Amino acid sequence: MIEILRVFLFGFFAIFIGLFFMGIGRKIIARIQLRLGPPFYQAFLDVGKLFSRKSITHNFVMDLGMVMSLAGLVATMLFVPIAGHTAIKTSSNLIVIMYLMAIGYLGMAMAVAASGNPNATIGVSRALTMMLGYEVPFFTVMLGLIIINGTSSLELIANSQAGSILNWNMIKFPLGFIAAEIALQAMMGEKPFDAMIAPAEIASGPMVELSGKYLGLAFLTHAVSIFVETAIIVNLFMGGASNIFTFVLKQFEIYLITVIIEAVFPRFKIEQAVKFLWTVPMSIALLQLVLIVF
Amino acid sequence: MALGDKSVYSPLTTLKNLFKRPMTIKYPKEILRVFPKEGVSPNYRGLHTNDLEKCVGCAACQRICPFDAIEMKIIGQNEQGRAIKKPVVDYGRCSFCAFCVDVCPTNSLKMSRHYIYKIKTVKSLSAKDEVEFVKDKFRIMPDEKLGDDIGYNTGKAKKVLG
Amino acid sequence: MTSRWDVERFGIGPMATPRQADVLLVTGYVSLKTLKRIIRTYEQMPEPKWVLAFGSCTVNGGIYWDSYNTITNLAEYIPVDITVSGCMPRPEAVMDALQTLMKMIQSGEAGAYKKYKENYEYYKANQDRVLRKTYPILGEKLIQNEEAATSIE
Amino acid sequence: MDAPSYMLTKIAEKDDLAVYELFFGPNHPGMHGNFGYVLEMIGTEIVKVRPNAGQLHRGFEKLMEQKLWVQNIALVPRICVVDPDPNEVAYCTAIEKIMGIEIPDRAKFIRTITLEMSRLTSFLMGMGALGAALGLYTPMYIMTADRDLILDLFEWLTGGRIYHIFNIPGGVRNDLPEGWVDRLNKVLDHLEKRLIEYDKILFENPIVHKRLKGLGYVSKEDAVRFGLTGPNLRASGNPYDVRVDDPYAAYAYLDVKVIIQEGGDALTRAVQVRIEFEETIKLIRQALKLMPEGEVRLNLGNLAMLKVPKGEAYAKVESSKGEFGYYVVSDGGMKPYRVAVRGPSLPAGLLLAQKHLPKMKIDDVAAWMGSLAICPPDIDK
Amino acid sequence: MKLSKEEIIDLLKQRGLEVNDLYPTQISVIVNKENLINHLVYLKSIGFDHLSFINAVDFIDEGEFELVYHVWSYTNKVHVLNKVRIDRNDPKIPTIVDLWEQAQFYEQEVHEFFGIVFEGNKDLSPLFLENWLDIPPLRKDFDTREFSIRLFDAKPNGGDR
Repeated sequence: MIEILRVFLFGFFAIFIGLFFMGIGRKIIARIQLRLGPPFYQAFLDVGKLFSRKSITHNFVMDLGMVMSLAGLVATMLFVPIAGHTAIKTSSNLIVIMYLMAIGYLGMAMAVAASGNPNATIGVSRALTMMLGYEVPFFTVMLGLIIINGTSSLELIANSQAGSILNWNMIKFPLGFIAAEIALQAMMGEKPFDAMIAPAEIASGPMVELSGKYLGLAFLTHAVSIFVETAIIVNLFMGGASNIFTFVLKQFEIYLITVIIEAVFPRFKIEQAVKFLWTVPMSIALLQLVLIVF
Repeated sequence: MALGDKSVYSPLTTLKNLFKRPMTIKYPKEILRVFPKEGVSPNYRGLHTNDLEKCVGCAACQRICPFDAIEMKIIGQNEQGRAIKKPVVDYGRCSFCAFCVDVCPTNSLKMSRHYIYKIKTVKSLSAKDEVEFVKDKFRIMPDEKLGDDIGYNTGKAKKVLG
Repeated sequence: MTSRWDVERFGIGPMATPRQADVLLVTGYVSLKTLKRIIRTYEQMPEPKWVLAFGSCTVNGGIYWDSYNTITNLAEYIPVDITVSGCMPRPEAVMDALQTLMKMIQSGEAGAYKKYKENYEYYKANQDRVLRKTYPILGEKLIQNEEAATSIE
Repeated sequence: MDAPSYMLTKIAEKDDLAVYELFFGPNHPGMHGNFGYVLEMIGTEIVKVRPNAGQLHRGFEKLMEQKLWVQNIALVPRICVVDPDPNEVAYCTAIEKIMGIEIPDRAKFIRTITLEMSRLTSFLMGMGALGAALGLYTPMYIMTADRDLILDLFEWLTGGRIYHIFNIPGGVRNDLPEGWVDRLNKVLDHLEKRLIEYDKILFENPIVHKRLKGLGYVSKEDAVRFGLTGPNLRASGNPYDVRVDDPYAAYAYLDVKVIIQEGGDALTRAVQVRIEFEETIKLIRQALKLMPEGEVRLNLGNLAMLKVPKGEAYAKVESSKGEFGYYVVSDGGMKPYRVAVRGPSLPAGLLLAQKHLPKMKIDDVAAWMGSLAICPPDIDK
Repeated sequence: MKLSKEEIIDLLKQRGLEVNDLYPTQISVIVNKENLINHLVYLKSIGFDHLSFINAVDFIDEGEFELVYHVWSYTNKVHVLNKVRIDRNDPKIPTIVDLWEQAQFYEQEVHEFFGIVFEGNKDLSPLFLENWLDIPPLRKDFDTREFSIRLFDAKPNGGDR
């Protein structure tokens, strides 16, 4: 029973922190654009409003897809150690996380393709190619860390970096961190790699047909994805902190970097994005791998 | 390219905006700080004002109005029994071009600096007469109400349109 | 919504599709082709929706009242919540209208979309009269094609 | 990718790939103004394009035939919202040409200054829209805010923010209020300082370079043959500028530097607009220095009764989008017999679309339109 | 080879065309329908390579349309208005799409607003107006105010015209 309660607690905690980050992110982007941004709790208001609206569904597949995408991401979140304790302890959860992360986006893709809007179909094909793009460098970086720590369990990797800041993986493997940072930017669909939610070209891609509650669900999925991805990076490179506050603080630093990059860069075309992802971060990750192996 | 060639760091320099004061004018609390009086320029062309004593009802403004926005309304009889007519501006047609102000022989018609005028539709009205309701609400007989802060008026300067 | 008149302070932002939008801003004149798309956009928007009509062109035809291609009054075709005067209303007037709309929504006073369902025939009749003309308006000479108007595809 | 037929309107079958129809339609976030292309596409590649113009058609030429000569001036700036002044100046220059009158020098200079300021506002809007089409919203927000500073100056001078209705046949309506000129100088200095920031964020941004390089290439001869004008023409290497070739207002007294760039692709057009922005600021400063004192308007009697002698004239003005032309025919009456308007964006919007879009992918359409500064209202008029 | 305006006027006069000099940079030439094409080809050969635009004027009382081809030369800095008169009842004129490709859209526009048929122009489909059943709107006998009153029940406010 306690177990289930912990799972729910983690779920709500992830959504709360994710929305909180989104609100602050919009405020920072606004300040970069020399304007007063929305209040920091704006994301909560948006989600609240969206859930109060009537929504239009096309068919059953769309409902299933949306719920599946949120469930996929929350499932990924369960395996990520947050400040020392994880919801479900397994020995090699890094591999499970890598697999489960794809579920979230597949769910979204299925829901949106069912909506039949050509813009959405293009958006979905872009999202999946983008996924192809960022997973290759990200997994090479992970491979490197697994080899060096001899284990694929995130907790052990995180604990191996305890102690002073000097033995954080970020300091020991700076190249790996840069490659992971670029891949993170693409994973979250932030600006240089947000060809799938490109409002100027395909009218906000997959989210074209989502209204009311579905858009609310998409918002939550995005919030949880922010939380999960930053949590993975914190555990891998910045040594998962012992108590919650330092953990959230570190997550916020990572999110800050992505928001800053988002505010000042336009987006790549989809083939340019994948070409960029497979050349720049990939070569850094391979270099890192070579350094680790020898 | 005359400009410096492309570099990854140049866009990051805009991050210094984070430490600058935002340019936003917080509208409800703060009025545009550019112009002293009420935030709008001294000779802004806003809603009309008309000095009803000086206005003789000659309909010069009605003739010059490019978009047929002025209608002369009879508001009574004078001693000789001729009807007294005053201009009524239909803000559903007016383009705020201020030709009428230039043409007014007695300089009674002027344009104030007020620009906020909106009509909320009444839910109780049915669709058909709501259309008429809004149209009538947009027909206003300008009087001295907005007369205190006159914006556009060619009283002192030479007549433009003769 | 630019840096100087930031509307995002009130959480108002442009959305890419009618599905995600709540308020439809009709700024200025509406030509026949645009009217067809405005009606389609309006009907695509999910239920609690509001319409703001800007400028004199939506009230009584504005400066194009005698043009053959622009409608005179928007409220005959879709229900409007607030109409703002001004030929290009000022940014302050726009923000003032948006804030009054937000107050109206909280107080439950803004419900023009219900009116669309109640007297749908009135709106539909107006829309068909304008969009599905089957006979030439000014009549008589020089009409080659007599077949019925193309339906709204 | 043969999507089930009920979902997409499949039009044709082209080597077993379904050609479907996508509306890059009128109300599309990437679209500048109310204009649309009906794209027939395979996957994300465009096969055929049909322009869907006409949403902004208000029948200006018909309305102008029914209004007095002076009344049209309130109607004319509404043609192109982004750059209203060239319309007024072109219309008034055409009338002055037919009447054979010469407006006083000070009026010429005031006209030139308002034209160049309107050009600044249009360039700011154009550069911002180009950035937004690529996904970079920061410059758009800052540029539109700076544009507001110029609109405040217009509001003080003419009484209207966007539509100034300030030129009349025979000159301008009122003189510069005092204190206006040094506020203008302050704004120009601010803009020049801000220009360095624009360079950093938009023009030296590597991803902007990657996205715009080679997009929508127009060779030097094609630009002339297709009838492109303005910055689009000069970005392909043709040194032609209406202000130099056929000077009007006070351009004869000023030396207008014609900037040309070899290149002709979207990136060169963006940089062309940026350098012309800087040149316009210098031009305004030059005009402010040389501005004489004196009368602001010829006294043509009661303008409401203005009768233009029988005749015809074509007046050209260099707007920020290209050559704005007014062909006015008068039969000696109180109303123009015929006014025809030449919008600069028609060759770019309709003809180049047929040339460039079919080879392009969907994600370049918005950037392509932004770089060509296509302003749909002056296509539909 | 930059030609001055006077030289151009003489050249055109030798070709037997009626030329009058309007303004310092503008001349107008009356051309008849038959030799319009080779007149434009000739102009193009002596440096007039920019077709500003094509428009039509409806002289209803003379029962004629007048098509004006605006051509500008970047080298000679002269603007030529080539005016062609065609009968109002069967308005036909050969197309010049093969001289300038943008003429396609100018002709489409003139066809839609005046009803002038351009022979040889492949696609004269309506460009701006949708579902238009009346006579072409820019003709003088089309009254837009009456149209707006009947269709959109616009009410004039009494400003006399």
